[in-house]
Amino acid sequence: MKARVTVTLKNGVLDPQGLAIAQALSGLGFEGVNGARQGKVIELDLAETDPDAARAQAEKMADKLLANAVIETFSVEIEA
Amino acid sequence: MKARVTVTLKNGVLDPQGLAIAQALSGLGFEGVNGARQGKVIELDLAETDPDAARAQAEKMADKLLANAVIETFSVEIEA
Amino acid sequence: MTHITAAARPSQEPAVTQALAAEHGLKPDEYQRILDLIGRTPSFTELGIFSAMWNEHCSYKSSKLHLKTLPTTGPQVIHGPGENAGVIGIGPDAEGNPLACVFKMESHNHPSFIEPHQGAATGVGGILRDVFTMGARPVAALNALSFGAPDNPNTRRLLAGVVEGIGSYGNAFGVPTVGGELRFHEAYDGNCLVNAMAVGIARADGIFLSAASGVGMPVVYLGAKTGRDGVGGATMASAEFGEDAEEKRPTVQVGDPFTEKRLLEACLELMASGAVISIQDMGAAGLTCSAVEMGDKGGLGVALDLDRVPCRETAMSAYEMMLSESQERMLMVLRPEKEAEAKAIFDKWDLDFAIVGETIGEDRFLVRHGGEVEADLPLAALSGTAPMYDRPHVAPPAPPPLGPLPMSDPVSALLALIGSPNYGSRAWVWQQYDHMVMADTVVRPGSDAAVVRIHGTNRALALTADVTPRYCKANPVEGGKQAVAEAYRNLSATGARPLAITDNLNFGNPEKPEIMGQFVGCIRGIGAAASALDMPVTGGNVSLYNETEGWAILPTPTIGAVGLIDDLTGVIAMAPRAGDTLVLIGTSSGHLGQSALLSELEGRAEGDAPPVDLAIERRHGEFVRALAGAGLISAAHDLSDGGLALAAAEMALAAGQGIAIEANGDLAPLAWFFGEDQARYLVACAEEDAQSLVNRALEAGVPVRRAGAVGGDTFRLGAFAVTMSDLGEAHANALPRLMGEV
Amino acid sequence: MKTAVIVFPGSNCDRDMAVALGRVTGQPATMVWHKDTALPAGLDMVAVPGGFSFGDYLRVGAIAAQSPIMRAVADFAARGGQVLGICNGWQVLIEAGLLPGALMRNATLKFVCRDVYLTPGAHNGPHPTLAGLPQVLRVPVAHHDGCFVADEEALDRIEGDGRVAFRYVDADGHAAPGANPNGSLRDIAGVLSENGRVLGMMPHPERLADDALGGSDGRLILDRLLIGQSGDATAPALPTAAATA
Ligand SMILES: Nc1ncnc2c1ncn2[C@@H]1O[C@H](COP(=O)(O)OP(=O)(O)O)[C@@H](O)[C@H]1O
Ligand SMILES: [Mg+2]
Repeated sequence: MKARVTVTLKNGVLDPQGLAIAQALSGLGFEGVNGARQGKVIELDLAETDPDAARAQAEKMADKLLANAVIETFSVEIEA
Repeated sequence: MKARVTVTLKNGVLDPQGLAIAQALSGLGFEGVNGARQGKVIELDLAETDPDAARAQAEKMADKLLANAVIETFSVEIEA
Repeated sequence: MTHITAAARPSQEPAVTQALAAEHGLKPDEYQRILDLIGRTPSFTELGIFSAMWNEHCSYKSSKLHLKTLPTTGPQVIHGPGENAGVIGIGPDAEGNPLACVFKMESHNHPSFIEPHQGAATGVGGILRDVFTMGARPVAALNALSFGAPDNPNTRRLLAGVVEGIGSYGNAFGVPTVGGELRFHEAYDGNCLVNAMAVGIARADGIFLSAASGVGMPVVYLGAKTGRDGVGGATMASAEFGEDAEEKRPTVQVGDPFTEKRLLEACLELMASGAVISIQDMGAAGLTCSAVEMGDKGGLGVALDLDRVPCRETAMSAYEMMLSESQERMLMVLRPEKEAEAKAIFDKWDLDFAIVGETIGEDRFLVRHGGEVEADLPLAALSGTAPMYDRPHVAPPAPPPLGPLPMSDPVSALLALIGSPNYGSRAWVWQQYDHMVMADTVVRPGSDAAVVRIHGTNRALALTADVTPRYCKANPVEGGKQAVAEAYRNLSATGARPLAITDNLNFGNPEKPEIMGQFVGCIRGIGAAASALDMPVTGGNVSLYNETEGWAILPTPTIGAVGLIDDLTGVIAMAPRAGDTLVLIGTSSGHLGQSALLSELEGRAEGDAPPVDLAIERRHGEFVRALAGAGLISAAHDLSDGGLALAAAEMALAAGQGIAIEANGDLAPLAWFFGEDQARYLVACAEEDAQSLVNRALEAGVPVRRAGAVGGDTFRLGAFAVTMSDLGEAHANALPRLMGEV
Repeated sequence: MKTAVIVFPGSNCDRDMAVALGRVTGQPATMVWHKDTALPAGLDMVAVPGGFSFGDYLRVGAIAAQSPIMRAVADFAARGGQVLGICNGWQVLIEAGLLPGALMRNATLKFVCRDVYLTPGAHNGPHPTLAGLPQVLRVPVAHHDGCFVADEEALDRIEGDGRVAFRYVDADGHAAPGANPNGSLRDIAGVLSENGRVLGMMPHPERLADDALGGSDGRLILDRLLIGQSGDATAPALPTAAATA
C-alpha cells in the first residue's frame, strides 16, 4: 500500500526557497505569481494492506520523523 | 488560484534521501516500510482565476523551471 | 569453455549483429577483431562488455601511444600511472612512519553538460573513490572548470549547477575543496569541462592496489546497490555530441555523498583490519572494468555470479548489471579467513557486503546469471587486445600575426580585465565549497597554490591546477610546456618544492588530424616540461570527442600539481605588507601574442603563444624558493594571464593595500603591464632587504628589477591610477554580476 | 577535563572538534558512536560536531536527533551538563528539542564557507556562560542551512532572557548588511538553553583554534566554555534546572 505524506511549512515560517522560486518565475517572464512555497512529499511503500491502518501508520511516521511540528504541518493520502 | 506542482524523481533514478528515510523509519521501529521516495511540492499562488489557464500556466512553469526533466517528472493539481 | 548458445538468450535481448555493435560504438574492424578473438558471435552481454572495455574512455586507444612518452619516474614516485591514482612519497608523519600522497584528476565533462549538478557531483565522487581505494584518506579536492561564453544562454545554468554539484558532494563528504580553475570561452559553448582532482594521504607502507592474487579467493561487492544508472555511460563519454544527443540520454547517475562518506570510513577500517588482498572502485562500466582489471593485473581469471549482486531495481539483466555505473561501489578480493570481521564493518556502516564471485586459475571471465552463462571470455585479451591507434596528426595552422595594440590606457584595460568573468574574483565559486573542513587549510583558495597541512605535522602540501588553452591552441608544444610551468610557478610562489603532476587531457575529436596534432603537440610539451622541472606524471585521464557539430573545445590539458613545504614557517602568501618594495623576477619582452589583454578586451587570438624556456623556469623557481627559505620575502605571486598588471592588482587586493607599479621606458605601456612573458614572479620584501635580494639574484644569474612599492589606497600603473575600492568592487562583482546577483 | 564528541554517520567535523578540544583540555576527547546508549562517566562537555549527519537527508539534523545516543545527551543536559552543538550539531540539538527555533536554508540558497565576525550576547551584554570574550571574534562558517528562525514571540523571549549566544556583525562589531551570511533573524548566530548550559552555534570555533591556520579566536570560545567553567569566578555555577528549550 502506498502512502503519500506531504509536508509543508506552516504559515508565517520564512521560506527562502519559495521566495527564490517566485522570483525566478517572474524573472523568466511568468506574470501573476503572487507567491510560492516549497514543501516535500514522501511516498512510502508500506507492507500494510488495510488503508486505515496504513494511514494511521504513516501519520505516526510523519509525527515522529517526517515533519517537524515546530515549523511544518503534514497531510497523508493513501493510494489504492 | 492555487496550483500545487508535485515533482518526483523518475523511476529508476537513485533517491539517496528516500533510502535514508526508509532506513531511519526502520531504525525507529516502524516495520513493513518497503521503501520511500522523496519529492518536492511547490504551491503557487497565481493571479489567474480560470482553472484551466492556471493549470496550463503551472505546467509551463514546471517544465521550464520547477522540474528538471532529465531526472524528474511532475504533476499539477489546481485547488479551488 | 562453456559455449554460449543463442537459445539460452532471453528472448527480449536483441540479436548481436554488426549494426548492434556499431550502436555500441564499435567500428566494423573492431567488431571483426572480437569475432576473430572468440571465434563466435558474442552474446549481448559480451558485446556490452567489449564495448565498455574497448571504448576510448577505458582503453585509451587513441592516446596510449603518446601517453607512453611522458616521464613517469623519479625518486619521489612510489606508483606511477596504471593504478587508480599516482602515489608519491612526502616524508614521515609525527611518529616517523613514511607517508605518501595519492592524487589524480579526472573529467566528468559530458555528464555535467547533460545534468550539471549530478554530473559534477558524481565526478567528484568518482575521483575521491580513486584515492581512497588506494588506502588514502582524501585531504583536499580541486576542480578545473571551463564553460562557454559568458553570454551563452547555457553558461549561467551550467556554472551554477556544476558549482552547486561539486559543493554538495565534497562538502557533505567532508573534504576541503581548496582550489581550481574557471574559464569562459565560446569554444566550450557546446561542451563544458569539469575536471575534478582529489588528493589523499596514506601510510607509504599501507597502499592498496587492484591486482588480485590467489586462486579461489572471494570477490566481494561493497557499498551501494546496483541500479540501471548510466547504462551505456562509458560509451557516451566517448561519443561526439550531435543533434540526437537528447535521445542518447541514458539514465543519469545521482551522487550520494552520504554513502560515499560511509564507504570511505568502512574501507579504511577494512584495510586496517588486514582483510583486503586487493581493491578497486567501480567507475565507468562499473563491474565489468573493475573485475577485468583486478584479474588482468593479477594474471588471474574471475568468475562472477550476478544472482548475488545487490540490486536496487527489479529484473535487472546481466547486460545491465555488467554495464551499470551506479556510484559508491567497490570490488575487493578478500582474505577468506577475515570474512566475518569484514562483514561486521560493513554492517556497522549500513552498507552492502556480498561475495559475488571468486578468482580462478584460468584466463577466463565467466559471468553467470539465473543459471545461465551470460559471458565467457578470455580475460587478459579483453584489455590486452584492445585496439590501439596511431591516428594521423598534423601540426595545427599558425595563428594570425599579432596586430596593433588596443587603444586603451593601462588602468582602464586592467579594470576591464579584472571585472570580467575570466579574471574577476573566484570567491563566488569557492565560498560555495567548504574549503576548511579537516582544519588543516593553511592557505585558502584565492591565492596561487592552496596549502594544506599534513595532519599532525609541521609540513604541508601545496596544490594547484593550471592550463592556458589559448596558448595550447596557438602552439600546442609551448602551450603544453606552459601548463606545467605555470603549475610549477604556482607551487614555487608559496615556497613549495614541486613534486609531481597529474594531467587531464581534454580535446576534440581525435579522428581529425588537426585535433590529434594538438594532442600530440601538447603531450610533447608536457613531457618536456615534466622532465626539465622534475615533476613526473603519475597519472591522469584523457577526455576526447569534446566537440559538438564540428565545433571543438580549445585544447585543454589541465595540469594538477602537488608540492611539498617542509616547514610551515616557510609558507609564502600573496599579500604584501604596507611599505614593502616589489621586485619583478624574470625578463619582460612585452609578449602580447595570445594574451589575456587581446582575447578579453577585443576577442583577438593573434600571435604566437609566449615561448617557455624550461631551464630559466627552473632557475627562477629555485630562486624564489631560496628567497622564501631565507625569509627574505613577505609575499610572492607568479605572473600569468594579464601579466604584471593583473598580478600586482591581485596582490594589492589580497593585502588591502595600494600598489604603485613603475613605468618601463623600454616597452609600450600595455606591453609592459600586460605582456605574458613566462618565468616571472612578483615578490615583496622589506625596503632594507631589497639590496640583498638583488645581490642574490646577480649571483644566481636571475634578472630582477624593482617594480614598485606597496601602501596607500590607490593602485597605480605608471601615471594612471584607480582607487582600491573601485578596483576591489570590479574584482569582487565580476561573477555575481554574471550570475545576475548584483 | 573530560570531553566527548558524538559521531553520526556523515559527521565530518568530529575529528576537528576532538583535536581542538584535546588542545584545550590536554586530554584526548572520547569519540562516542551514535548507536551507543550511554555517555562515558564524568564528562565536562559533550560536543555534537558539524558535518552532514545522515547526509542532511529529509531535514538537517532530523534523523540524527532520533539516534539512541541522543537520549543520553538529553539526560546529560537535563542534569545540567554542558553540551556544545556546532553547525550540524546545532541542527541536531534543535531537532532533539534541546534548543528552540529552527535552522532553514540560507537566504541566498547557497552553501557559504567564509570567515564571519561574531559578537557575544544580546543587547545587554554577553550571557554569563560567554562572559569575558572579546567584543568581536573572527570564526568561519560553512553551511547550507544556517538561517535561524523562530516566531517573534520566541525571538523576544530568547533575547529577553539573554540567551543569544552570538550575533553576526562586521569587523568593527556593528550590525551591517553582508555581515549575516545566511539571513538569520535578528542576526542570531548561536543560542543558549534556559540554563545556559547547552550552546548551539553555526560558526566553527574548532576551525580557527590554531595560529598556524591564521587565527585562534575559536580557541577563545572553547577555552571560555571549558576552562572558564571551573577556573573562572565569573562562570555560572552548575545549575540543576533542566536544560530545556
Ligand atoms: N573552480 C574553482 N574552484 C576552487 N577554486 C578556484 C576555482 N577556480 C579558481 N579558483 C581559485 O581562485 C584563485 C585564482 O585562480 P586563477 O586565476 O586560476 O589563479 P592562477 O592564475 O594563479 O592559476 C586560485 O586560488 C584558484 O585555486
Ligand atoms: Mg598563477
